[in-house]
Amino acid sequence: MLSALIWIPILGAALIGLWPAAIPASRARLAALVIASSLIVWTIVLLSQFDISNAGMQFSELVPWIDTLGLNYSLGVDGLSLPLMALTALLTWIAIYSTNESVERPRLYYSLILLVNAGVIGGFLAQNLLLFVLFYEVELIPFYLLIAIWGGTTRRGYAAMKFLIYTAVSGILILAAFLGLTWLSGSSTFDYEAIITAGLPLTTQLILLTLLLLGFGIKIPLVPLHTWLPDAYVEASPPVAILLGGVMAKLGTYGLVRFGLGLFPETWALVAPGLAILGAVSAVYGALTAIAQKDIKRMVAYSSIGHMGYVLLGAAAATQLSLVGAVAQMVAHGLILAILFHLVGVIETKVGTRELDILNGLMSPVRGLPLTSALLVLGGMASAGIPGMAGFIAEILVLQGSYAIFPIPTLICVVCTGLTAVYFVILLNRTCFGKLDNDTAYYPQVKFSEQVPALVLAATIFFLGIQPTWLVRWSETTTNAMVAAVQINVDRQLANEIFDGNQAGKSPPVFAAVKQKL
Amino acid sequence: MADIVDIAVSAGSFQTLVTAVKAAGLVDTLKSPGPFTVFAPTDDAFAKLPPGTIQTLVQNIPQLARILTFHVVSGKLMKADLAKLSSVISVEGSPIKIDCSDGFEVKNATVVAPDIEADNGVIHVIDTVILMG
Amino acid sequence: MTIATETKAKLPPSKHEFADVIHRLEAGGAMLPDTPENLMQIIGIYKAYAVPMDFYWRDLLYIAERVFLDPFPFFKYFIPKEYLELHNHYAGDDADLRIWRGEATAHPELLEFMEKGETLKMPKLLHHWLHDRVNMEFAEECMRAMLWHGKDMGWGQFDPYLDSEEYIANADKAIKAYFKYNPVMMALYKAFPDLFLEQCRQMSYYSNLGLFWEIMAPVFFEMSDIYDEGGFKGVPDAMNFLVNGIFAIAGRPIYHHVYIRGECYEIIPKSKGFMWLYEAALPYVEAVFYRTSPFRGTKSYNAQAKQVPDHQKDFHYGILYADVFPVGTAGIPPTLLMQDMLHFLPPYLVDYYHQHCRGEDDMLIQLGITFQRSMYCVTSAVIQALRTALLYPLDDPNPKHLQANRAFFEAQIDRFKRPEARLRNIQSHNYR
Amino acid sequence: MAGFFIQSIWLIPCYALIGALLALPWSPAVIRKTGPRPSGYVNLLMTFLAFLHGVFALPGTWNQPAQEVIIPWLQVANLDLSIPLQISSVTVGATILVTGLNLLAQIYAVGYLEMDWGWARFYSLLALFEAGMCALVLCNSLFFSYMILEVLTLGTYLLVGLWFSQPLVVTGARDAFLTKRVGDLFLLMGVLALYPIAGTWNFTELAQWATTANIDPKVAALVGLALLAGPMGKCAQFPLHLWLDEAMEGPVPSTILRNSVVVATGAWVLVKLEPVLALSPLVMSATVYIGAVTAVGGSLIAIAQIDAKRALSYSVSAYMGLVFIAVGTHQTDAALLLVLTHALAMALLVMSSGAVIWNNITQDLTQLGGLWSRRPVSGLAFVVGAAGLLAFPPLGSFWALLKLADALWATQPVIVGIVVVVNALTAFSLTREFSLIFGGKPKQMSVRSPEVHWPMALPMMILMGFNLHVPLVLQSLSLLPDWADVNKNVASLLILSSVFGCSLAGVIYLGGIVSKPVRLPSKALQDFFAYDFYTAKLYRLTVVFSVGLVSRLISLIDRYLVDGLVNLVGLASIFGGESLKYSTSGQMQFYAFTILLGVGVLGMMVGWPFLSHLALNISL
Repeated sequence: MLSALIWIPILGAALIGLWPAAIPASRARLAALVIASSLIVWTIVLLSQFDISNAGMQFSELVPWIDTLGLNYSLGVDGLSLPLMALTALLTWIAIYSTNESVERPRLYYSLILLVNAGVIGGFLAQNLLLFVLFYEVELIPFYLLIAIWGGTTRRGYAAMKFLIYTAVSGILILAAFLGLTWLSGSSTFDYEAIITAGLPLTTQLILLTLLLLGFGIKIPLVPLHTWLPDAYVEASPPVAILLGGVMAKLGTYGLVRFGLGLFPETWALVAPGLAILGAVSAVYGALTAIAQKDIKRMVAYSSIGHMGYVLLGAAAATQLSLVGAVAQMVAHGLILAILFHLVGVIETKVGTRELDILNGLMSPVRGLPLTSALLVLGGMASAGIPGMAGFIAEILVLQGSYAIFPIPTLICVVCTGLTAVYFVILLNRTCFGKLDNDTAYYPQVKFSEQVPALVLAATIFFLGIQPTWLVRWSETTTNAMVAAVQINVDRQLANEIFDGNQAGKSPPVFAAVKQKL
Repeated sequence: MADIVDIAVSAGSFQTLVTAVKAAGLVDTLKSPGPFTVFAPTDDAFAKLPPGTIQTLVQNIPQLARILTFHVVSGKLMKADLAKLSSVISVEGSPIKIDCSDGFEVKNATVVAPDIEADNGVIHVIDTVILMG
Repeated sequence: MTIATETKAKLPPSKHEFADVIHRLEAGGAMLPDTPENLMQIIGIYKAYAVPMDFYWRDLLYIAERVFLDPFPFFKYFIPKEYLELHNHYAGDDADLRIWRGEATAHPELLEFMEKGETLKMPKLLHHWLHDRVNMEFAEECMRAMLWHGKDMGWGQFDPYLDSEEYIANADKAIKAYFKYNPVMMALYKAFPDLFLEQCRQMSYYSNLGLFWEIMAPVFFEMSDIYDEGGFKGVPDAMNFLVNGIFAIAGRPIYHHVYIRGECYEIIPKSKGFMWLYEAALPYVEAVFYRTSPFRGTKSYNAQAKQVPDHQKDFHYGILYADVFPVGTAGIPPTLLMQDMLHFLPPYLVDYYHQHCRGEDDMLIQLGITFQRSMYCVTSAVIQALRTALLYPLDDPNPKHLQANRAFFEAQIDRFKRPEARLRNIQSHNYR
Repeated sequence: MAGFFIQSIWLIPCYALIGALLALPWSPAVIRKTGPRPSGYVNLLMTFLAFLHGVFALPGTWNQPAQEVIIPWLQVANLDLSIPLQISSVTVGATILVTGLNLLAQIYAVGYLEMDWGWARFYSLLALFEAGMCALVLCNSLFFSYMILEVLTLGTYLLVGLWFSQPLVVTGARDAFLTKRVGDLFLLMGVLALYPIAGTWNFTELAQWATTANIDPKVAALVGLALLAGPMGKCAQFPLHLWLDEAMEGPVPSTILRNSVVVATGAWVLVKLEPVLALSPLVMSATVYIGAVTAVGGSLIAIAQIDAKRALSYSVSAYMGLVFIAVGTHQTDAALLLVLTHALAMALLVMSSGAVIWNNITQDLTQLGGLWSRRPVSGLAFVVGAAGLLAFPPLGSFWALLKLADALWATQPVIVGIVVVVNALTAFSLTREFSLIFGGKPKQMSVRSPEVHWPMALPMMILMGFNLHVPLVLQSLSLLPDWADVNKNVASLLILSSVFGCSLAGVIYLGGIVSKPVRLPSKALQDFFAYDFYTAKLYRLTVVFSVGLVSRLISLIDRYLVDGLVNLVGLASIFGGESLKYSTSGQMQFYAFTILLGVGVLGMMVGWPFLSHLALNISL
């Protein structure tokens, strides 16, 4: 069942890319869309079949591959990966749909996008550490090419290379951690289930975990490992930026929770305070840098750094609420970032600039881009955490969940939602509000088909904001189990005594327990 | 001497003016002792107005009378008197600019025949119908 | 062209910022450049403007003469048959002066629109509620601009008359007759006579504007017909038609009659001698083309911000100055007029708009800019008419007279030196 | 019958939301052939339905204990976010007030915005406000109140930004949004912090909890202050008051609502939170201080304003300050009564001045005058509104102020003094406005000024009638004290202060003794009040400046220090004679070097607890 999600796009990519006869661009696009749509349908089927009361892996598949290496083709999906998988399916479709119909070298382009999709979904599904790394590295090359070939300005080569080097290093770090982990824990395979860190000495665990965090930290990215991000996001064309920010970065946060929290429940508590502070720092840093930007795409790119800070905070706190919130935030952020990048792309194509000082009055209903502007207001406000939209509930869960554990970083993050509002108001005021310039305001119209991605995303953002159950129900059981594991591993007895699961605020004092143990 | 109306009628070159004055019912007024100063546009002056102007005015007597009274100033003002003034107030109420610095001009009209004296005033013949404003 | 060379021979070229425009005016042209494209645009829009205008003037007169002081005039925009069939004095067989060769009753396109609108045939009230109707509010706003600026402009004798004892006595009679069977309003009138008098003055302006537009509608219809017959050779021809029209109807009386239970009350009798040119046209041009009031969507009314001038004479927010680009959004009143004209565009203009900018989708703005061009043509006609009436012929042999003409033109064009004036923009075809 | 309406009370906010959705098709880019007015009519109808629903439900709540209806929304982990609705005569009555004023404001807007094309947006946003406010009064949970306040903050941004082509509107919308957001965020901090302590967000349960809670006074003070900040922003209290001034750039019909009921949302939440705030005496005195400073400062600033709308808006801040004082002194009943009477009177005042502004163009009080005989409807509305706002028996606010002052007479006479002073100052301010608009001789801009047409006059007259009947309504609700029990000293003090303020202003602005325009002896002092204590400037020089500076600084660090390292190394490579190709192997090393550096820093941070622990162990 799950394999289809990986192999359909790969086959599709091969088909589009290697079809012997010449295919017109529209045909390639259509084929890619059909494949992406089939993935969505498939994901919906999975969603409907998924048992939300089961915390473990579902639809598991296991095919032994290279025994000597311990590399198995092992797939599975649980509440952590399912929402992200669905997000990936949706955003891939959006990315393909929002691509300019006259894109250069369409066959290569669409096959690369499908390859990216396969790689990312593979990453979410892989239940074997080596397989994960494989997928994790596989999607780098297509991304590199997508940025380098279809990127924006002359800096695209630079941006692509920077991206490649950074993320490759990230892969190496993760690989190193996995190798060390398997080797030291004496496991015969790299299968996720088989790895138990419990027996390892604390110091070893800590070193391995640090390696992992650094690896995923680059991918997410966290300050100060983020410098590849503004360049890559800005230089990439909007559909690629959607995939980069909406999908690929989620591999980082996913990895952090899955392998960091999941494999190192004991040591997690040790690094958590540092991570929480780092999350807060990222949030502040992202928000403040965004305020100073003059380029709306760059602004949105920096906003991404800020929002990843909340995910980190939620993961670090590792309470039931905060972890659900972190997963929800990953999804919400993916959707919101996608709509923002798409709209910024539309504005750039129509108006011909992304400069805040030049843009003006796009809300104007006849000569401006009224629907685009309205959706931009919506996207910006969703990002700033206004209730009624998906971002709000995710942020609230993270903040409420983390407050009891890390009050100060949480409050800093609250301040950051305010700063987010500041730069989005700056963006909206300059871009949408104001008066059109009579000398330049002869922009072409935005066609309805160009609005479709944003409309779909906006509808999703609204729906999830008004019915947040649909955002959190998938992951709740799994994350609860993960949190329980953290606590149980710390001290079974202690945990049994304290953990009553009634109130978030009364989460067991994990850290005190750890300290005692140390 | 004859009064203003008689002079205008007998001169023959004021047929339009006379018709208009008759239509507006101003004959009696202009025959009264006055005295008046009348800036009398010739038939040529009326002919210079765009077509239809007179027709509409003749259909609307009060409006016609208003235009005509703009050409009348109370009191008997000879050219020499007018030369000392820069403007006079018409019977209609609006001012009329006078310029004697170079020839004898009344607003945008030129006086072609000044100081035609009548019993009850004086007539200055002008080459353009003058309008308020 | 010959005239132009002669003039230039006699006067040195103007040093004015808009010297080109001044020279064009001195050569008998308009402020709007003489191109076939401009001619086509302005004539097309005149026609589209004249149809709603036919509604405006009928309804304005209906309100001024019949609705009068009704405190709850819910149905004032529903013109009764009587007023739809009211004969325009300048069209039809029984016209005082036949300007348009068409019929004297309401224009057939207007009647069709009133019946079917842009949607379906349905009762008037539903059309009203669906906002599938003529935006009469625009006409009332123009009336209010004339009323509010009336005293300050100093044009004509209409406004001063509203404060005279005679007017108050006339109005008093009409008001008493109107509320004869309404003791509440009568009592209110006793308590606050000025409340009703001020409303009555407003009604007089309704009548004034209605009588003004009664003439403009046939003028524009006739221009459209002449153009369709291939009659105009250029923008100056169109402008000269307007100049002649202004003179031809200058003497049309402006009055305010009220009909109460079949009896006519002459609040402003025709015998006051109020004329179309002085009491309606010139105040209208000044109040509506030049001044009006700032659109709330573009200027702050905050007293401390000082964006609204302290004196009415400094108001320059009329169509000659307006920024048409925001049309269609909140706080931009001309949108109402643009929308009204949208229904009645001649086919050649629709085709023309389809070829430019966003075609169908931004027609509202394209036609707005066309309208702005056409109003520069009308204003040119007013300027030339004033020149004819108050100054000298363009071919006057006396250089002093020519100098006076130039001074007049320059003084007029000085009003377009402000940065927001659109005279600069309409010189180019790329402004659309 | 009433039972049905009570059970379906949750429909009241929904009507407006449905109206807002139905209005969307008339956005200009969608329906192009016909005009946008149906969006207004649809919303009028929906508001009227909501109003009727409230009216029919009210009898059923009469003398009944409050009912609670729970609507499940989200249940996640151990957090139960169900929406508790409280159905009592107070909450249902509040929805009637909200929908009723909305209805009047919407009718008014039909007239005021008859030349406007932005109806769809305008009416949708009004509906959003109506829905938000109705939901706020019905819902009995701090969390959802916070949510609604946040949504209304966005609503304020969009509603003030209705005329977005106008530069001051754009900055006004921005400042309104950000100021309110600052309040909201502090409120959020309070909301987050309160839950672990109290274990609930339900107002009723919070009140119960507060009676027995035994918490650290420092925590109580911090949480209380955070919670206080939300209402401060909404109620435009110093120092978060600036937005109300700038929000006056929006259209008058929205101002009617904003100045009457929207600001009151903050007061409502404040009243609901009173038991929690009361846990800390510090918070209570902070509430009183903030209220007092705003009340006195606001009414002084109001007197110095030359803009008709702004003069009123500062009076709004001042009265909300009185509400703060009332809550700070545990007088929640008086607070709610004042909110009610203020809302009715202020709505009428705004309607009246809006009617004058509509066809006299200018908002400048010094440019108006002499309208009384020609504009008696507007004039009378202003008089009634002013009388209703001031302590002027038997109209509404008299009883509210009396209740407040009476309760404090014995214990806190200073506060009574403040109330009296504010009343006198507001009396002066309103009489001044009245005299400048309606008194004196007509000026250029008011020389032609017919009374407004019925869509504006009618709601004005209805509201005027209602204001006059407020005492009867209050009496039938037995909210009026027996005259025999009234402290005559307090009552006469209040009345005297009103009379004093009115007559002083009347003498100055109507009489010929003082030369016009009236100026304070010191220009500096006058400007100090006229420009709102220079708060805007102060903010620009402090908060805005520092945020801008810090963000630019961090951005520079990001570009030149963090990222620049990469490029610096690249630059070095040029001098090293290598070509500037990014893919050269030499540069790869430099990239690797930078990444390593970053990795190192991150590693240090993440591993810090461990390292310090290690160090500790070693040292041991």
